[in-house]
Amino acid sequence: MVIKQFSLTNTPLEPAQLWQPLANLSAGAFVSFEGWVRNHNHGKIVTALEYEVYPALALKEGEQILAEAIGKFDLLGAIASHRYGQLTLGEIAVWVGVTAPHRQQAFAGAAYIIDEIKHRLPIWKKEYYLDEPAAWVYCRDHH
Amino acid sequence: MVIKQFSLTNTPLEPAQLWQPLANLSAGAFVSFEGWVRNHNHGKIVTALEYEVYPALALKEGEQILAEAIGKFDLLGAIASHRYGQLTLGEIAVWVGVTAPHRQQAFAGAAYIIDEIKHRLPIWKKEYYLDEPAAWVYCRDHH
Amino acid sequence: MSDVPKTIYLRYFAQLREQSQHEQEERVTTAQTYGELYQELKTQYRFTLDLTHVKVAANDVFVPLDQPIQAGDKVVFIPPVAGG
Amino acid sequence: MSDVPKTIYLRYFAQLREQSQHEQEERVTTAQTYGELYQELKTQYRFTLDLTHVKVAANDVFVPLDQPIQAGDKVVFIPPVAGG
Repeated sequence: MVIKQFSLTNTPLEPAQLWQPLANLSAGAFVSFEGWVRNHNHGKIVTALEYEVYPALALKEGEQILAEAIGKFDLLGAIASHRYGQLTLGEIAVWVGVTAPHRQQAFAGAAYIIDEIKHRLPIWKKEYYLDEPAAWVYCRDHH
Repeated sequence: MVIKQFSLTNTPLEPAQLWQPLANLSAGAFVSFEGWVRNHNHGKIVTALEYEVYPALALKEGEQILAEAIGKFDLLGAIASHRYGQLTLGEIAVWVGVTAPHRQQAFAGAAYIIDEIKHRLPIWKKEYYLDEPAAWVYCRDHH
Repeated sequence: MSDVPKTIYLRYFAQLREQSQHEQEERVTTAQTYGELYQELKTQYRFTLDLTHVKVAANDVFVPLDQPIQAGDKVVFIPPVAGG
Repeated sequence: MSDVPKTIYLRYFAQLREQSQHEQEERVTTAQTYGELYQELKTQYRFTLDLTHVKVAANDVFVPLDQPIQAGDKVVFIPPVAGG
């Protein structure tokens, strides 16, 4: 049975728990991605971060992204979870974990999921800076 | 300071511990790869696995692979650890974790490291099967 | 028919929430499409984002900006996203 | 000079260990290169792997198979590897 779980949470993401539904004796490869809150961005010193999410649409879009990745890369499982609310430096903003028979599929699937999350998930990031007003930042890859 | 740690171990790999030296407030992306012992391979039912390693050369080669990945992909850190000895189904045979400012570098770095480990590390895998004699298996990508 | 005012329900997120100073709003509009509705709101609330940088969801589904508004729609304009 | 027998130290891994039934061996050889040494061992122990599928390390460093053997070398022939 293929695992597909997308979630949103305002509490810290715990990789040691998140991966567990993916355990599967047919899987040879597990790849995880974590987005960490950095202390700088485009030359500015970041002190904190806030994510605001549109939950109903984000959950649908997240599930859809996982389903696409599973179909495209023959994954055995895909789980992703995104934080919202206030985050501090070093915290995990997003966690993605996938399993596949072989490593190439697992890497491609995890990369696809985080790329699509960054471009499609209705979630917004406000960065708080040391010396400047806070600002809503966009995905620079896209705009 | 860039983190670079390669190790060999005959006890279970613990991802929740292994990633910790990589914690870094400048890192925006963490990617990990785990190779899991599967219950089948090329149509045969696998019951157990044994890795035999040439430690002195494997440690050198492993460190060299991490150094190459750090240089090629501007990683902030790279850690890898390979099991040897007897493994049971579902156990982690190899763990790779890397950090980078951005996700593309982190994915490319982790994929490079596991590819090179599979092709260059002097370690050998004996698979035990349900209905056939055990056999030393090779990296099929390469031969 | 096309001039009949429709009641819709708006929710605002991120900079659109801050600039409108509303989290949600029940609104009567004569706008024909979501795009026209956005221009109406942009003028009223002085949104800094142009229509070309915005997407729209109606009833929790992405829809084209040139699609006609239906009475009772739950409408959310989506400023540029930044997951991850 | 070239015919002077040299003492070397071999370690065997994986199928070479099983086929030779040795983990290690001190050996006197007149082989000139590591490649020649492998052929000598292959004949004696009936190794199933051809030279083209083997690499060699001397003193814990990969070296070319056609490199001359030095007396006292610690030699390991490397059958096809399978990490991960």
